[in-house]
Amino acid sequence: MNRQNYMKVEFTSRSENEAFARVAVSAFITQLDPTLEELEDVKTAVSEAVTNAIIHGYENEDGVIYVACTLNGQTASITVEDHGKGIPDVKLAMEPLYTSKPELERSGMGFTMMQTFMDSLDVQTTFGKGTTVTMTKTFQSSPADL
Amino acid sequence: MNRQNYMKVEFTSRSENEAFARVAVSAFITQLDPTLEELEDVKTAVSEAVTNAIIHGYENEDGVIYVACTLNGQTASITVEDHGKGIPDVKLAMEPLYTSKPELERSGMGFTMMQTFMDSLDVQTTFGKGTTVTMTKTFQSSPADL
Amino acid sequence: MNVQCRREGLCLIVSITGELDHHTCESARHIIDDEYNQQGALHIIFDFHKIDFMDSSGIGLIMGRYKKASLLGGQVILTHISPQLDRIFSLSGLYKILKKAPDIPSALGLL
Amino acid sequence: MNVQCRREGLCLIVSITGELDHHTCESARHIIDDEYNQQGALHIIFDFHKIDFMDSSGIGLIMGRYKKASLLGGQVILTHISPQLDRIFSLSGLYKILKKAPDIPSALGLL
Ligand SMILES: Nc1ncnc2c1ncn2[C@@H]1O[C@H](COP(=O)(O)OP(=O)(O)O)[C@@H](O)[C@H]1O
Ligand SMILES: Nc1ncnc2c1ncn2[C@@H]1O[C@H](COP(=O)(O)OP(=O)(O)O)[C@@H](O)[C@H]1O
Repeated sequence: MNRQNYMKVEFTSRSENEAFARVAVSAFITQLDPTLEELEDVKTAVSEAVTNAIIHGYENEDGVIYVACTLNGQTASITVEDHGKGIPDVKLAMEPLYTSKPELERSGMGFTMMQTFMDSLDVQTTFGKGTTVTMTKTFQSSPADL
Repeated sequence: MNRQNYMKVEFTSRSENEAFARVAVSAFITQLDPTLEELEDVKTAVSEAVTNAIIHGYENEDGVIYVACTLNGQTASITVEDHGKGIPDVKLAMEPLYTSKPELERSGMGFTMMQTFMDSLDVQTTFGKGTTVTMTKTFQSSPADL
Repeated sequence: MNVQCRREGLCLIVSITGELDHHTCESARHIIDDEYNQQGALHIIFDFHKIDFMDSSGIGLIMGRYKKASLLGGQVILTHISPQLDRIFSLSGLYKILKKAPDIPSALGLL
Repeated sequence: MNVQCRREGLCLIVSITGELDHHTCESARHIIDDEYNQQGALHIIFDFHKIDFMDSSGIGLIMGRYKKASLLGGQVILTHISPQLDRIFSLSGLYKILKKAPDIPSALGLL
């Protein structure tokens, strides 16, 4: 039997689905028995990536967001994908405090949060085509598994 | 703007994902402000359909289960799809207390629960190909919407 | 999901916490059957005070325990039943063969 | 998400309950700005006692209110900060421009 467990979810790019995306991912990774802090970290990172897809990727137009989560041992790999406008300059975009939408009171801290709260962050983007953010995090083994 | 909000989730047919499926659907329909009882009803119905896909559809082998939920006004339409073995006799399968797996202590009440707790239930199946269960439920409008 | 068992007289009192579905029923079944055998109990009283969710897998679990206890002449009583559980139990016809009681003392009084 | 505002002296005390993300920030912003203007307050004290979740949208919300209050010479103070919130606030450099306090009385004492 294949030991990998995965889920994929797609949903309309509406802000009311941000909470749904957080809950879906955190309900799935609950299987790895994460600590409360680890769970908060993942929820925050997913919230940042999904919010970016809604605001920046689709600029509040209706589009579809794809979130996938694969579990491998104690490691979760999470991707958030949009087929929106893409990021022209990823290096600039990832700088702390940089935001292209200050008029929406964005703080420019989204990527920094993802980077800080997850173990790894990778951003693939094609201008005009969309963006895929991949994040991984390894959870402390629960005492029962040691 | 299209007023329909939808989500689709796919995941490995493992029993540990039953709770995940319930949480994903109930987190999504929370937007319609269901009563606690309505939410319990939907969770139970989804749990029955997903459990059936795991036990009967894939007979505990690894397969993929697809759950979709579309919101239309105050109505949620939920489908649970498997590409498993299908149901040879749907009429018999839907009879209360009928189960093909009494040795697993199944009660044969799954379809009856779906029928009772949801407004409508439709079962499409092709023997050897798989099964799609479609259920709908209309939620009481919250006082704010009246 | 968590199962706590304790013996009182001829009864095994089984308290289930959390969500009872097909996944969690499997371990619940093992725990209850082991305790029932080891403690040499006759009757089973279920305490659903702390249960958050149950689907038809739970009905199967209860029916299975009822069959085991019946073979020995024991009874099964259900207690602390929420309105949601009550709907599920009524629907499945469980009350035709099993008794319910508001709490453990009144369940013990029924035996 | 729910926002409660009350005035105390020159302060608007803003208590946020539930989850603060991009979706809920929008209505939170309207409520806070309306109350701030209508009640003619100068300073803002945020009470995060009952907040369950916040992402960087919340940082933007706080920064935006800070800018408004600053223009009038007012201050913004953050209270009841959980360890998780503390990490987010530290990371975003919020404490370089805003004060924090354990609770409302000590926040009022800072003004
Ligand atoms: N999915 C995306 N599609 C297009 N642009 C994006 C996407 N995600 C991030 N960006 C760009 O990167 C910038 C920085 O993102 P982030 O650090 O999350 O800050 P913020 O969301 O507060 O602007 C955004 O302002 C936007 O220009
Ligand atoms: N997804 C499915 N794939 C194949 N067979 C199914 C599926 N769902 C239900 N069935 C058949 O229908 C029967 C009745 O289902 P149900 O009422 O849910 O009771 P139970 O799951 O307790 O057996 C099952 O025993 C099985 O034979």
